[in-house]
Amino acid sequence: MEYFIIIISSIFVNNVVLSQFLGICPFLGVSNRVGTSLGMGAAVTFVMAISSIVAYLIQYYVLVPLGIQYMQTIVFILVIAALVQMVEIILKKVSPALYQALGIFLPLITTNCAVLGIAILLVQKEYNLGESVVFATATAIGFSLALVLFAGLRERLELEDVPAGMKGMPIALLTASILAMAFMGFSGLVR
Amino acid sequence: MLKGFSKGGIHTPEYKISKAEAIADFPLPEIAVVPLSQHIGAPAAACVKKGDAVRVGQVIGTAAGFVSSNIHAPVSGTVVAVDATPDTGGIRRPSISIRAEGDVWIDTIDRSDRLVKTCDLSKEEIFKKITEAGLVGMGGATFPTHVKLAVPAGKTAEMLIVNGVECEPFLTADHRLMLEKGAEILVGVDILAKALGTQKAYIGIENNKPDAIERLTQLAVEYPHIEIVPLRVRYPQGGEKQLIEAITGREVPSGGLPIDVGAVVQNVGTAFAVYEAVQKNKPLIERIVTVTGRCLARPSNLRVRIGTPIASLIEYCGGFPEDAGKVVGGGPMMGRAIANLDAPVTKGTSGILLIREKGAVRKMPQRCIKCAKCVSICTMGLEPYLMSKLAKMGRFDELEAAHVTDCIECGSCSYTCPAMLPLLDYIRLGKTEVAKRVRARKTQEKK
Amino acid sequence: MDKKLVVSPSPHIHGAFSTKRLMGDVLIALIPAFIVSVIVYGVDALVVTGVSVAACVAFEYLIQKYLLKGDCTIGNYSAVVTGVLLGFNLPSTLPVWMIVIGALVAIGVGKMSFGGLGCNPFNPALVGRVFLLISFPVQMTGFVTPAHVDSLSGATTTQVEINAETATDAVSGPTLLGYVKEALAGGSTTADIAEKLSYNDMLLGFKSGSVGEIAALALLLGFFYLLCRKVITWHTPVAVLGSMALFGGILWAADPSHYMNPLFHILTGGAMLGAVFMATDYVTSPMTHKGMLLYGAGIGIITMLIRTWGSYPEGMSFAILIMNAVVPLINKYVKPKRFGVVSAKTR
Amino acid sequence: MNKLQILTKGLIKENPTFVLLLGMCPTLGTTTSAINGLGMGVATLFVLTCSNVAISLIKNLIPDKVRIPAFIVVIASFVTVVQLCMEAYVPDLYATLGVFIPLIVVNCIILGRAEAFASKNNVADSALDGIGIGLGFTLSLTLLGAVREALGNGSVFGLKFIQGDGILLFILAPGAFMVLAYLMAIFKKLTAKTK
Amino acid sequence: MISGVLGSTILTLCVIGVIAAVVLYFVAQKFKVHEDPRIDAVEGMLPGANCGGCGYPGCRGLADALVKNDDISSLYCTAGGADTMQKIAEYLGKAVAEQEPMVAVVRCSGSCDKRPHTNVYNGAPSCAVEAALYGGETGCAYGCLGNGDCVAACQFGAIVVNPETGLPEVDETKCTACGACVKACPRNIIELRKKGVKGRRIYVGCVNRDKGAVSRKVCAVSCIGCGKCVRTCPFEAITLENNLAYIDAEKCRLCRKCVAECPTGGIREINFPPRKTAADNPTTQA
Amino acid sequence: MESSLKNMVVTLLVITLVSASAVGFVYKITAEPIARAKAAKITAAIALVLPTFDNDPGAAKTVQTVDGKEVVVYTATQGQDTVGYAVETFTNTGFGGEIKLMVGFLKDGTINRVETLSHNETPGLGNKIERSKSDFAVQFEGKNPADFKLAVRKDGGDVDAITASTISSRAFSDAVSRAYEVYKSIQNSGNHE
Ligand SMILES: Cc1cc2nc3c(=O)[nH]c(=O)nc-3n(C[C@H](O)[C@H](O)[C@H](O)COP(=O)(O)O)c2cc1C
Ligand SMILES: Cc1cc2nc3c(=O)[nH]c(=O)nc-3n(C[C@H](O)[C@H](O)[C@H](O)COP(=O)(O)O)c2cc1C
Ligand SMILES: Cc1cc2nc3c(=O)[nH]c(=O)nc-3n(C[C@H](O)[C@H](O)[C@H](O)COP(=O)(O)O)c2cc1C
Ligand SMILES: Cc1cc2nc3c(=O)[nH]c(=O)nc-3n(C[C@H](O)[C@H](O)[C@H](O)CO)c2cc1C
Ligand code: SF4
Ligand code: SF4
Ligand code: SF4
Ligand code: SF4
Ligand code: FES
Repeated sequence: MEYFIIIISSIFVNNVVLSQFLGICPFLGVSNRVGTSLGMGAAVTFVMAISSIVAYLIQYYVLVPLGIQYMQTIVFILVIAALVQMVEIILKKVSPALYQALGIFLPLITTNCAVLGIAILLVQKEYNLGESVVFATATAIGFSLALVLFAGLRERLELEDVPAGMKGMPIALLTASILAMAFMGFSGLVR
Repeated sequence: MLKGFSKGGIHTPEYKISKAEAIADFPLPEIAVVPLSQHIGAPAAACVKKGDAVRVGQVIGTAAGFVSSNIHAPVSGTVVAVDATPDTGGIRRPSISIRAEGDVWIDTIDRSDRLVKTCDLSKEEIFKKITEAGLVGMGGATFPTHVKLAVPAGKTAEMLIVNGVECEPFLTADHRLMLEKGAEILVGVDILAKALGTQKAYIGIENNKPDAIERLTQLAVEYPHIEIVPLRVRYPQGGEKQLIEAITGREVPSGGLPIDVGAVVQNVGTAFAVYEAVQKNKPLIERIVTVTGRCLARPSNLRVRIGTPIASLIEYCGGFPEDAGKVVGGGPMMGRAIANLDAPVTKGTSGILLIREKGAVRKMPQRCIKCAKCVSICTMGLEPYLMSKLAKMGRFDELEAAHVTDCIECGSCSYTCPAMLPLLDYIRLGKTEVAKRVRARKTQEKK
Repeated sequence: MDKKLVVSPSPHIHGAFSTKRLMGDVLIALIPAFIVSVIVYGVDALVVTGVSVAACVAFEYLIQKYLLKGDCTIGNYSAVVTGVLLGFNLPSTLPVWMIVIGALVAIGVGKMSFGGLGCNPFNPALVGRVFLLISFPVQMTGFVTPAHVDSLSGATTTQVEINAETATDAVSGPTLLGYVKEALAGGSTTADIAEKLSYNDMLLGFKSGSVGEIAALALLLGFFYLLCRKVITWHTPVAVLGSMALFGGILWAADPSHYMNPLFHILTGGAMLGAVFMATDYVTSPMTHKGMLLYGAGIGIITMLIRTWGSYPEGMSFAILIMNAVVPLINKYVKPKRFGVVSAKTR
Repeated sequence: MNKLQILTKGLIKENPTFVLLLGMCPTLGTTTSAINGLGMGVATLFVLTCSNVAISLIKNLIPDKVRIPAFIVVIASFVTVVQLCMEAYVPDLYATLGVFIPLIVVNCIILGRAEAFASKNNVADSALDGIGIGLGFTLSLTLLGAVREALGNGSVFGLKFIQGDGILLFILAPGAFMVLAYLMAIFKKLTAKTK
Repeated sequence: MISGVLGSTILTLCVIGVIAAVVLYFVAQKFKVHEDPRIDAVEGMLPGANCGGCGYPGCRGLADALVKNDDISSLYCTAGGADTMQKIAEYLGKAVAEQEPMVAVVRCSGSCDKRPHTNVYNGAPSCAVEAALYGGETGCAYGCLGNGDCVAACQFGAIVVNPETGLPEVDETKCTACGACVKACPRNIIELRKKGVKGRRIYVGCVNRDKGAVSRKVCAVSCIGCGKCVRTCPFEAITLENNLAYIDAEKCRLCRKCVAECPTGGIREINFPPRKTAADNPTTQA
Repeated sequence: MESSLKNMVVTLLVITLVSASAVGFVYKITAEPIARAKAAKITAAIALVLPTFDNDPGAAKTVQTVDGKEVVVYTATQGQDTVGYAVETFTNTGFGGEIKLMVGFLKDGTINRVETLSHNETPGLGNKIERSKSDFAVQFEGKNPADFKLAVRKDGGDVDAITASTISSRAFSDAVSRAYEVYKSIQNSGNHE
């Protein structure tokens, strides 16, 4: 049940993008096509799941015993950066098409604040290892969900006569705004 | 429950105002302008020259290839020109102009009204006669009939389906023909079936022509293998894929031909022409044309020689009305608008429709409101709103993925659209472009 | 001949549908509900709806003319429909300036920013309403039941007792849904609540709620009108109400003392209004019947989730907006059945 | 490009918020009021400038494969230093911006500028770039914060100008997106005109 | 010796740093993909309009080809022009072809007053749709339809339809000769021609291939195929085929003799100074 | 620079070394001011919720564990007299999760004042529990939980909830009553001693 609540909460109620404001840049940047956003979602999910484990281990087996929690940011980000770069190198080899599509946003997963944010949050929320992984994965799924919905909407808007002034980012942001409004309906589902 | 095709379709007002008008003979034109391309496929090659004297029924253009068709002189007289004349759209096409002098026919043609039922010819002989007579589909597409009869190797024609649907509003030519020449049509159907080597033939007729259904049913008692199938009234029942599905329940596969489900579809007019060609040796030199329109003084069904100027037909039926704004060759759903009334009647001219000024101009298109009406009426299960937009934006890869090539151009989508969008205009454009790309790709692959 | 013929590709005739006619039909279908709301709320209903319509039309006109610089579009009545539906979704006591803000958001943000009629992925009226709901939660959830409703509806009325029980100032009370939610959270059982409910009143509209959502029967009447006029198909409304009933039914069967019965759910809140008039908005709903069923089911389920466990008492508006966001994906992946595909496979 | 251009391009031509679309998370997340926006902007400005300088100093010494980890450690160190200092000496400001300070690390602007500018240019230019972009960022954030605060709370920089509550939505998540959307549209329109 | 918190801080970070470096090194070794970094560089130099004028799908396609092919003289970015190509060639150390600047010209002069309308087109406002349907609103089945497909195709905003003449006009300062409009025109009216010395060029402003008697009737400025220009041209630059004259830009020396000779005024001269005797010359400046 | 193993390792090693030293150094310097700042914050909050005192309550604290979390009680004295107790209490039932309050009790258990330390409630709704945002918290002042029922009226208590924010109001009351429980237990144990 605990897991269930974490899942619902992080996918719908506290959606990273729409209510936590994390990972907005890739959300806006890699959401032109549904296909690409699925790929990005998968990549982020993978990175988040792994980095949550690593973060958890480092936090509780290195930082806390040594009493250097203040190094959290630096250590986490270093590990995540290395991890992402690894994923990037591997992906480039294994699926050049996906690599091409995700383009510059793969390195940006590093700087996707969602990844670091989630690592920090899971420590803040005092989750255990299992919860941390579930939390990170569910959050990433929430990210992917928002991303894919948003990509669908943007694909549709491409076919519409959006006024010139609103074309591109403004209309994307406005769509995100209404999406965020809609997602507020989930508030309170779980606390 | 009456049979009918299963998905989509629309119900248009019928306006069959000329259905009670018996077929009348239209007088000979002074000059008959006979285009060399009245069919799908390669234009025929002229085999007469200026100054030649010709007789009715004489070959003046020979088929240039298998998918092509012979052209015969519709009037007797002197060839006054072999050059390009503007067609209904104002584009100049090669044609032969003959000044009519008397009405002298070639001798082989049997001009009597006597019904000749028996036909002892072999398949090959029938095929030869039909080819020589220059028969093309009279249902609108003018596809050379003999091509359809040449069933490709590996396929068998299980049945012949004769299209007496005439689902287009206004048109009554097929209806009148079935009433007046029912017996001949049945003979024609019988011959066609024989040519195809099939035992079974269906004649599909929409339920808004009860008299025709009754007449043919009576006559067909003599022909146990010919079945008359009354159909629920719904456009585009006359589309061959829809008709096959309505009658047999089989769906012609996407991208396939009727023969893929064992069917060959011919129009009733074609069946009649087959009768005349085979039993009477009469080539395709005239056809029934419905001249109609709510602003026209005397809507009529006329038997017209090929090459007769369209303007003279209108003149005959009461003159060009003051308030007419648009003239359409064919029915209002699929017909072509005519820009040049001096253009001649051709083998494919099933009707001349005059539309009043008020209805002639389309309403201002607005934006698509995604009402989904076009999607639900599209009998091919396509998404017209999307295809139209993609075509307009030139996104042809997506358009191909949307199966634009399946569109039968029935026009139901444009008809229905509450936003008055010219959906089919763009879809047709996209379809042509996609087909072009597909062909280019295929030749590329072959290389 | 000097007359210039008109030439165009086929087809050369057009059917009877037009945007204007469809929107007009929706307005006609809304009349019964409007009459009930005027009976129940009197002038307030007139004011709320009137202001909303006037503001929507005015904003569309102004934005189209001065910002988008396009042809005037108010003639297609879609802004009127948005106005009426926005008004119908507001409490009768809402201050006029808030209604105007709602209309501005509905038309300006929800519709015209995307390009106007046909381009907006989200239901404009609901964008307006949800905006107001989030921004002014107090005013948007304070409902008033006029005193004469008590006299209109017979002895054991729904609202009279509820009002008597909760209202501090005799007129303002919660909606039925809000009341039930609070009561259940506060430990009451459904049996206690059921005593105070009258399904007749729910059908006829003698209960408090947004202006236009109160009378289930009147809304149903509109539904049948729209069906007959072929404006909408049955798929979306039936899927919405059906999935709500199913979801509610399962909960109810599992624990009847804690969950209200399904009938209660489809008769209260904006269920009927939403299912018939708002989920069916062409622009923001799927293009295929299969898609509509999916979309409707999604709305029903999310509505019930929010109603049962969320912090808002009513989930219809959110559910529709959320599913609006899914519509492009539905349209992308749920395609109509193409002619000639099955036979190609089976052969 | 002359020095002045490097300094000023961040304000309009390469405005990180409206043109480069970088650092969106703090942009949206911290701008519930003008003062928050300003604070975040200044903190970012500081880190950005320092990291630009540091990175342009060491740019030639770093093998390509560890470029990003190396950069990010540098950036993270600055952030932590800032964080510790704020916590120690300006605890009030730290309380309001707390959560977002660590996130400066992953603010794409900083890594973005490190990659796009500092790793290719000399120290002086990099510093100017950092200041310019940082200023642009600060300005946009303050503007965004001010608009949201005005609409959502009826005040600007804490100065109330209407009675009662504002339009709540504008200080919540959807309001952030919405205000940015329209500001961006206006920005686009204005810059298009000046071009 | 440093100890305590500071010590463990340094130790931890260093260890992680070294691990990261080692892991990255081996992963990078194992999954090595070679991609020429010059492709990115060249792509960066290209204008990024992705107009397809080069014949490749997008700028990256051309960049790829430029890097891979040894002989790049056949590759050219019209949008970027000679400057860009020169820059890229320098970067790659290869030689580029000198390509003369080109510009799109509209070969139809049948403005509304020269070419009476015989019917009213009421279909979708698209030249392609109209052309597929019929001959057009005038008697000329070759001429410009005026719905502006070319305008829509140009991503540089270099073509606009002049509402007075109903004909498109090219803004030669904006045109990059990408050829998008040429492809878009269903009637093949637009042609890319050499911009010419001082932007001067001469071409036949008509594509009607009907016999003179016919074309003359439908349009006052049509080419009637009389052949006077062919005979006049001292450089044999003009050929006549299918009742239509064509001026070969390679051979034309801009002497303007043919312009004066044409009985219908169908030959256009662009960017020439006004003639002294030009009282009744119908040529207009595009 | 070339990405050889040696280069990579050395670079990262050097960078991490320098960074770690620098950060560690700053940490050392700031450790004390940070602790001071934190303490000052608590003291300030205590000062707000209690009448004047002259001891350092930060030093006179008792820790109790309630519901798995620590609740700290600071005792303030003026001279020899106990002036009151400041209880740093919490609740997890807020709309946004945890709410932390500092509740000041006078010796007789009367609530002197309540300050909000941290919360995550919705701006415009739940954040009205802050004193600066609305008078909600004021209603507790001078009330003695012995005869003032710490529950919102909807639940049969005496607290007037913030309109449309029953949940936050409930949570706030919950936290205060938790503080009161702790206060009572301290009081009792104190009395026994
Ligand atoms: C390229 C091509 C090949 C065709 N081959 C055959 C064929 O082998 N057998 C046949 O019965 N019909 C054939 N048809 C005819 C079509 O099935 C169809 O009857 C014709 O296009 C007219 O149909 P419509 O009037 O419904 O448009 C062919 C048509 C085309 C365009
Ligand atoms: C939408 C549509 C409607 C059609 N309606 C008719 C019709 O009413 N009657 C008819 O004979 N052919 C109609 N056709 C043509 C038929 O598909 C088919 O080509 C014809 O019956 C074949 O016979 P034919 O080759 O003898 O003309 C229609 C075609 C389409 C695409
Ligand atoms: C986005 C959102 C934020 C909310 N924030 C709070 C909050 O911080 N505190 C609170 O008590 N209620 C909050 N609510 C309202 C509650 O969910 C709930 O509707 C309300 O407490 C019902 O109680 P009432 O009887 O006071 O209206 C919020 C609702 C929404 C949708
Ligand atoms: C059946 C039907 C339902 C509609 N429902 C709504 C609605 O819920 N909200 C709204 O703003 N407009 C509605 N409209 C009007 C119109 O479609 C809407 O304003 C468009 O979304 C604007 O682009 C409706 C129209 C029709 C025909
Ligand atoms: S898309 Fe084609 S087949 Fe479908 S309705 Fe339109 S014209 Fe008919
Ligand atoms: S019928 Fe017209 S308005 Fe309706 S979905 Fe199709 S294109 Fe759009
Ligand atoms: S005018 Fe034609 S060639 Fe010139 S830029 Fe535009 S589309 Fe390209
Ligand atoms: S030049 Fe060609 S594309 Fe351009 S308007 Fe004329 S016909 Fe259309
Ligand atoms: S700041 Fe760019 S992803 Fe968060």
